[in-house]
Amino acid sequence: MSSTDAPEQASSTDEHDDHHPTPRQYVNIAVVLAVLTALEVSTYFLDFGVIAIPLLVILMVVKFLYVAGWFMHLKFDSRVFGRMMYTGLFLALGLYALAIIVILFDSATIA
Amino acid sequence: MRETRQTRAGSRRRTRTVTGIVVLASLLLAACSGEQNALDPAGPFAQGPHDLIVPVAIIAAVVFVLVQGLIIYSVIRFRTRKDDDGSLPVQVHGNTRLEIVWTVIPAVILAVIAVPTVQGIFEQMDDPGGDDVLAVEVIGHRWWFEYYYPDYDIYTANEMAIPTDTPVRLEMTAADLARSPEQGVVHSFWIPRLAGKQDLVPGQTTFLNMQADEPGRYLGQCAEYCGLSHVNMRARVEAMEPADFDTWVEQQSTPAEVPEDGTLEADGRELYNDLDGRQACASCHQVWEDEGDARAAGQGPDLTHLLSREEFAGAIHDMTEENLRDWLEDPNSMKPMQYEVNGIGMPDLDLSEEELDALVAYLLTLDPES
Amino acid sequence: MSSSTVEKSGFSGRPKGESGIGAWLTTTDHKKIGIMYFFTVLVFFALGGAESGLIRAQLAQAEQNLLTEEIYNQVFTMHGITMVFLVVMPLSAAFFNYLIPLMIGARDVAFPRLNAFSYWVYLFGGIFLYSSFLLGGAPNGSWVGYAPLSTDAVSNMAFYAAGLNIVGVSSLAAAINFIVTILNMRAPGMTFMRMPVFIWMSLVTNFLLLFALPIIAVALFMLNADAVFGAQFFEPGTGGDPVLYQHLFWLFGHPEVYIMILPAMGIVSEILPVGARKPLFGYAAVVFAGAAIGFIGFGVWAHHMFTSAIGPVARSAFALSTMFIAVPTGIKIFNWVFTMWGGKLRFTTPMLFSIGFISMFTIGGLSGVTHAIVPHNAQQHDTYYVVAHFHYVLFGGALFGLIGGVYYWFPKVTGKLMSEKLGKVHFWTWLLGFNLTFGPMHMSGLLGQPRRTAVLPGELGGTVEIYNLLSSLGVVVLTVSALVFLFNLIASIKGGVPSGNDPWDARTLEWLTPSPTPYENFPIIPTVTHRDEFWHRKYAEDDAGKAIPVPAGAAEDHDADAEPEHIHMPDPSYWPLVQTLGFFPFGYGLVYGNFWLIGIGLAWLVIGLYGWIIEPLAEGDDDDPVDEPARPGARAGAH
Amino acid sequence: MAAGVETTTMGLDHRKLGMWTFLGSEFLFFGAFVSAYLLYLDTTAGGPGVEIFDIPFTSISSFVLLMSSLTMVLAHHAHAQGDLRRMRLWILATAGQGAVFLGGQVFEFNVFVREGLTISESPFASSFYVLTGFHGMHVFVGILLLMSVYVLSLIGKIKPTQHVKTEMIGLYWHFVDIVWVVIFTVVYLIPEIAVLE
Ligand code: HEA
Ligand code: HEA
Ligand code: HEC
Ligand code: CUA
Ligand SMILES: [Cu+2]
Repeated sequence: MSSTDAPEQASSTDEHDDHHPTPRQYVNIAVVLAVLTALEVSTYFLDFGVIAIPLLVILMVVKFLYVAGWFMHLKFDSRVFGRMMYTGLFLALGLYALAIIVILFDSATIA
Repeated sequence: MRETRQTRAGSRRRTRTVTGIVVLASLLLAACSGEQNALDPAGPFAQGPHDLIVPVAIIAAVVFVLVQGLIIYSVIRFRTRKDDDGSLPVQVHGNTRLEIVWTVIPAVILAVIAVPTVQGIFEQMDDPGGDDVLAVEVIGHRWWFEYYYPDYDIYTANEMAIPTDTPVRLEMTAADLARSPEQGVVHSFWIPRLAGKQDLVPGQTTFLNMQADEPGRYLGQCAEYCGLSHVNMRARVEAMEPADFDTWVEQQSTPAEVPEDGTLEADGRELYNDLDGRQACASCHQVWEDEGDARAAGQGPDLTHLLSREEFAGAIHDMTEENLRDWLEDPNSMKPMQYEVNGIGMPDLDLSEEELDALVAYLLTLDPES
Repeated sequence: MSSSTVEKSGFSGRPKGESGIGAWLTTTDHKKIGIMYFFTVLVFFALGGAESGLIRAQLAQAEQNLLTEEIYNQVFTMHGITMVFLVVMPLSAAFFNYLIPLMIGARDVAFPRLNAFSYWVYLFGGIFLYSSFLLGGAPNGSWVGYAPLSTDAVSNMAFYAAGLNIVGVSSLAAAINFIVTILNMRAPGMTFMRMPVFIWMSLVTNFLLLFALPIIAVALFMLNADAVFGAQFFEPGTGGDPVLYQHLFWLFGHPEVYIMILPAMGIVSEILPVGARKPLFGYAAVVFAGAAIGFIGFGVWAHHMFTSAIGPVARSAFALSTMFIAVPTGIKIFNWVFTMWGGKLRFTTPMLFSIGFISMFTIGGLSGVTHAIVPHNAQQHDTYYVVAHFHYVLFGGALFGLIGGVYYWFPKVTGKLMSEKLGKVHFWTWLLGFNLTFGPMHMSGLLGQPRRTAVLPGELGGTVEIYNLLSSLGVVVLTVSALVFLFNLIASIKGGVPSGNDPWDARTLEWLTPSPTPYENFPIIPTVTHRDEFWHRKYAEDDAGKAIPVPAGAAEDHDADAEPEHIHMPDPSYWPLVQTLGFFPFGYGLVYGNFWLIGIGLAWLVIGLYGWIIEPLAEGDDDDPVDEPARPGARAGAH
Repeated sequence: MAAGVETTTMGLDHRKLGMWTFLGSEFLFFGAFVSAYLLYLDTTAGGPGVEIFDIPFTSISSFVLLMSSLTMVLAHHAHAQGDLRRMRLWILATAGQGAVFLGGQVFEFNVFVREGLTISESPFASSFYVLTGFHGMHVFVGILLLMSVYVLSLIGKIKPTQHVKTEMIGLYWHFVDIVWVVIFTVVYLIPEIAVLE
């Protein structure tokens, strides 16, 4: 089967290994993640006032993107993988947000 | 408010003529029978939706005829004929213009239907407001409906009395008092000729508007599956002229009479309050005998004016002496319940013949007419 | 490649036998698994049908007492569960299994052992659900299992929660398998827009499964936790919200109904062009509409809750989205009709069922649109009018399409034709019995007959009774019809007329290979240059769009330059069967709240997984190729 | 017909594609639990609520789990280099950190139960335990998988070239970590801060 040439021919495994990050880069990412986590936890000890919650959400998203992008190689791997994941993620966000909105703000009880 | 109701009545007459022409003759045929018939509205809150569905049904019928017509036409016209030369037909791959047509036309039709639908939703759910609105609280139990009239402090069950030509706003919830005031399962209150259905959700309050144009007995049914005896959870609305309704309120607001000492009925009352050792009727039911006492909901239906109702036990049995006796003797055979396994319903209290005689005699005194 | 023999001496060895029962129990061949799905479905269909027979017997007349309320409630619940989860979904899976690899020009699915795993989990999940009848009663809380009724111990719904979760594992595994197969294993040249519509619809369906199943898994876990482990998710007494369950269920439940219809739509889209001898009218539109239905299908769930505790804004929004879904569905209907338009129709049995599909499904679809008229939905909801709607779409839609598919691909599987004469008897009695059974329900529902009621109350009025009697008579016709089908099936398997390789003059790749399909599917993987590749190998179009047969032998041989290949096929395996048995202790543990059983079940599943992993590697499995050249040095470094 | 990447239509490894597909669906799974939790934040039925959380403690175990992602990716990197010995080392480190996290969770649950927060206490309690419990189960499965890789590579069942296997388990592990990133913020920090205010 290796003799048939598919039109959407792929790079071989070894090829895409080349642009994988180095351990040093991984460690750097981990340091960043650690700092972000420290910042997160500090919101508990220090009073950030109104920006605390938006800040936490932003930090969460950034951490998410770092882990997904670097550790899970989304930045380097095929875009198909990312699409799979983000489809699930955004579908979940959309559907559950809608359901929560209906339950909290438009239950018949309030009408 | 009155005004809209009048215009509704007007449109009602109009759609009656429209319905007459509707192709679905069977719809019409059916519309003449049955007291639990969704096609035969008897009040504005049932009429509104009806006036909406009739044109939709016509549109659907047209689409139906169109699609089936196309299918039948193609089947006949394009069948392979006996004398076919075996060649292949023209290989058409599609036609963008046609495809746009049958995308846009249904979309437009639906957009047109959507407008009155959304209006109808708000109309259906809005509080009718005004001074003459009667409030009734409906509590769904497994497996019977309890009604409470907050304006008059009246408890009753299964049969709801309402005055005609008066909007009624039901405030509904569900509970199985046997377990806790907030536990219960979902039910749905539905009197088809007076209004659509609305679920009763334990721990929440939902609302339903209804109104009857004519006096009469309107049948209904719990319409959300609620377990074992869901089928035996029926409901009735007894609509009466406002004057009769006032009389009814009067009667219900009078305490039950206490039978004279020494009679069989009085023995029954004794037993009702104390079944030595066995669970007393009074622990689940209330018979309100003294103006000074508070009226309260119980695990079972309020029995104060039991005989003012025509049916009992989820409105599945006629209120006759015989039936009441059978009920007390073996409630489960009259209506499947789950007292033993689940604490739901009325227990079999192992009553002796004498006890039955006395209790039934007592129950029969609970009649506001006497 | 010879290095693989070294591996054969591993932990337990792999089963060999090519025939006999052992071959079926250990098979990883997508075709065999598809066939097993099919026959299992037949059994469950008979069970679900028998249950519906009981329902109809009870309701044939008013105030009958053939079944007590207690039994009736179990029967209708199991009927719904059986038909949805053990008949229609796995029947679709049977088609996915058999056809997806063939239609995309592959030799198997991406994960053959996982495929076998899916089948066994489905079978055992079904047996698990039915075992409840012997263990104190079947679930009786309806197929939607609304809380808090279903958290009540007497509802036996723990069986439902655990059982459906088991069956769900099967579907989820299968969904991943088919998605990867379709995305990643197409023959060279088969671009997305060259895929058969059935493949498209399978892809959409499996994505729906992928994203909908986890939602019901959560709902069922919560139900299970409430019912057995004392959790309070839906317990109003402590502030739990019963409506949350409804949202979660229907978030899954509505995509689920499209999961049931889309495969049938795919099948019909394959049969109609063949029967009309004309390509599908508006391929792109049909594909796009299918994807749109799948997508919009996630946004309409609350239309099952119009009478529940949701407010006017939500009711309006969901009414609009629900109506809108009629647009893409309509596109498909009209495209199918115009596929027939101008063709030369041959009324073979598959074609009859496909035409029946369009016709009957339209009825169900139109009554669906009337449900979305929310003010009046309050009258229809939970009446037989809804029962009529969903049987028209499920039976008149999904089942008509799937049965048409059985007739159509039977020659592919067996190399024999099913009797056309019996097929036509089956079709016409099926159509008649179906309409007789479910047509009258529109009327009885509007006349006020509520569903899920164990007795037909006499007080509803005389008219309802006659409609119910007609419905019950319809089941008699359907049963006779089903027996004709069954007889036809068995007789044709035994002594059907040989069909040749291409009995219908078909269009898609699966007919390129001999019938019955050889073990390796394709001796040479075809290279695809057209949509409807197989047809284009047989015919050319002249300038006027008229098709002319290509003389035999003159066809340009697309695969001529392909070298003969060394064909690897997946080895059979014991482990899918052995491992999935672990779902029994696991499931019973969940039902009885027994942590020992749960532990045993989990341990069993894990050990099974190890068996699976450690099993000697075979060529062409879902594993690394064993013949990959080992890197010298690397191995040494490992020690 | 091996699943070699060269021979697939999209040029992707079946197993990686399958894993990503699965992870896509997992969002719907955890999302439903998180939604229930958010809905029930205040539904404590008079029992303990979010104030019961011990943020410093959870921060530490969250941090450990986060760092296990680093060791995981290093394990994969080592495997990709064909260095099984180092790979095993990192695998052990990862599994160890996972075990620390799990231990922390067990400890935390025990404390909560002693303080009166049992699963039957309230919808809040149920949704908290079931959500974090399911996450814990995922970690547990991850540890099992890691240990399998460890053992299989020892007995030669996983070869230096087969780094896709470590990569797959890595994907799963990182995903579980990501879910915890969300849980830590949404379940612990934000409600806690909202209560403090
Ligand atoms: C295969 C399964 C299937 C399918 C395909 C559908 C399709 C549809 N369903 Fe149905 N439905 C069910 C299975 C299905 N349903 C089940 C099982 C239930 C009950 C669950 C339970 O409670 O137990 C149910 C219940 C149900 C309800 C809730 C009823 C209630 O309980 O109150 C509603 C409400 O809106 C609804 C709507 C629709 C609509 C609008 C469609 C649309 O997709 C239909 C679209 C199709 C057409 C409209 C026909 C073709 C179109 C044209 C020819 C174009 C022109 C048309 C117009 C201009 C109108 N369905
Ligand atoms: C695909 C789904 C599907 C199918 C095909 C059917 C098929 C049938 N259903 Fe349906 N039904 C549902 C899905 C389906 N059903 C669902 C989801 C519900 C809701 C449940 C709930 O409320 O919870 C429901 C509910 C339901 C009710 C309402 C019950 C109630 O609310 O109280 C009724 C009542 O008549 C009914 C009748 C029938 C009938 C007569 C058939 C017939 O068409 C069946 C015909 C089939 C046969 C007669 C089989 C015969 C086969 C043989 C004899 C072959 C023997 C073969 C071998 C041994 C291999 N069904
Ligand atoms: C444990 C509680 C309990 C006890 C004790 C009990 N009942 Fe009941 N009873 C019920 C419940 C619950 C119902 C409603 C059953 C239904 O319709 O589903 C009921 C219904 C009734 C009804 C029908 C009322 C109606 O309008 O539907 C009567 C009459 C009745 N009980 C009389 C009695 C008498 C007399 C006794 C004592 C001998 C008694 N009950 C003891 C719980 C109880
Ligand atoms: Cu109450 Cu059904
Ligand atoms: Cu739906």
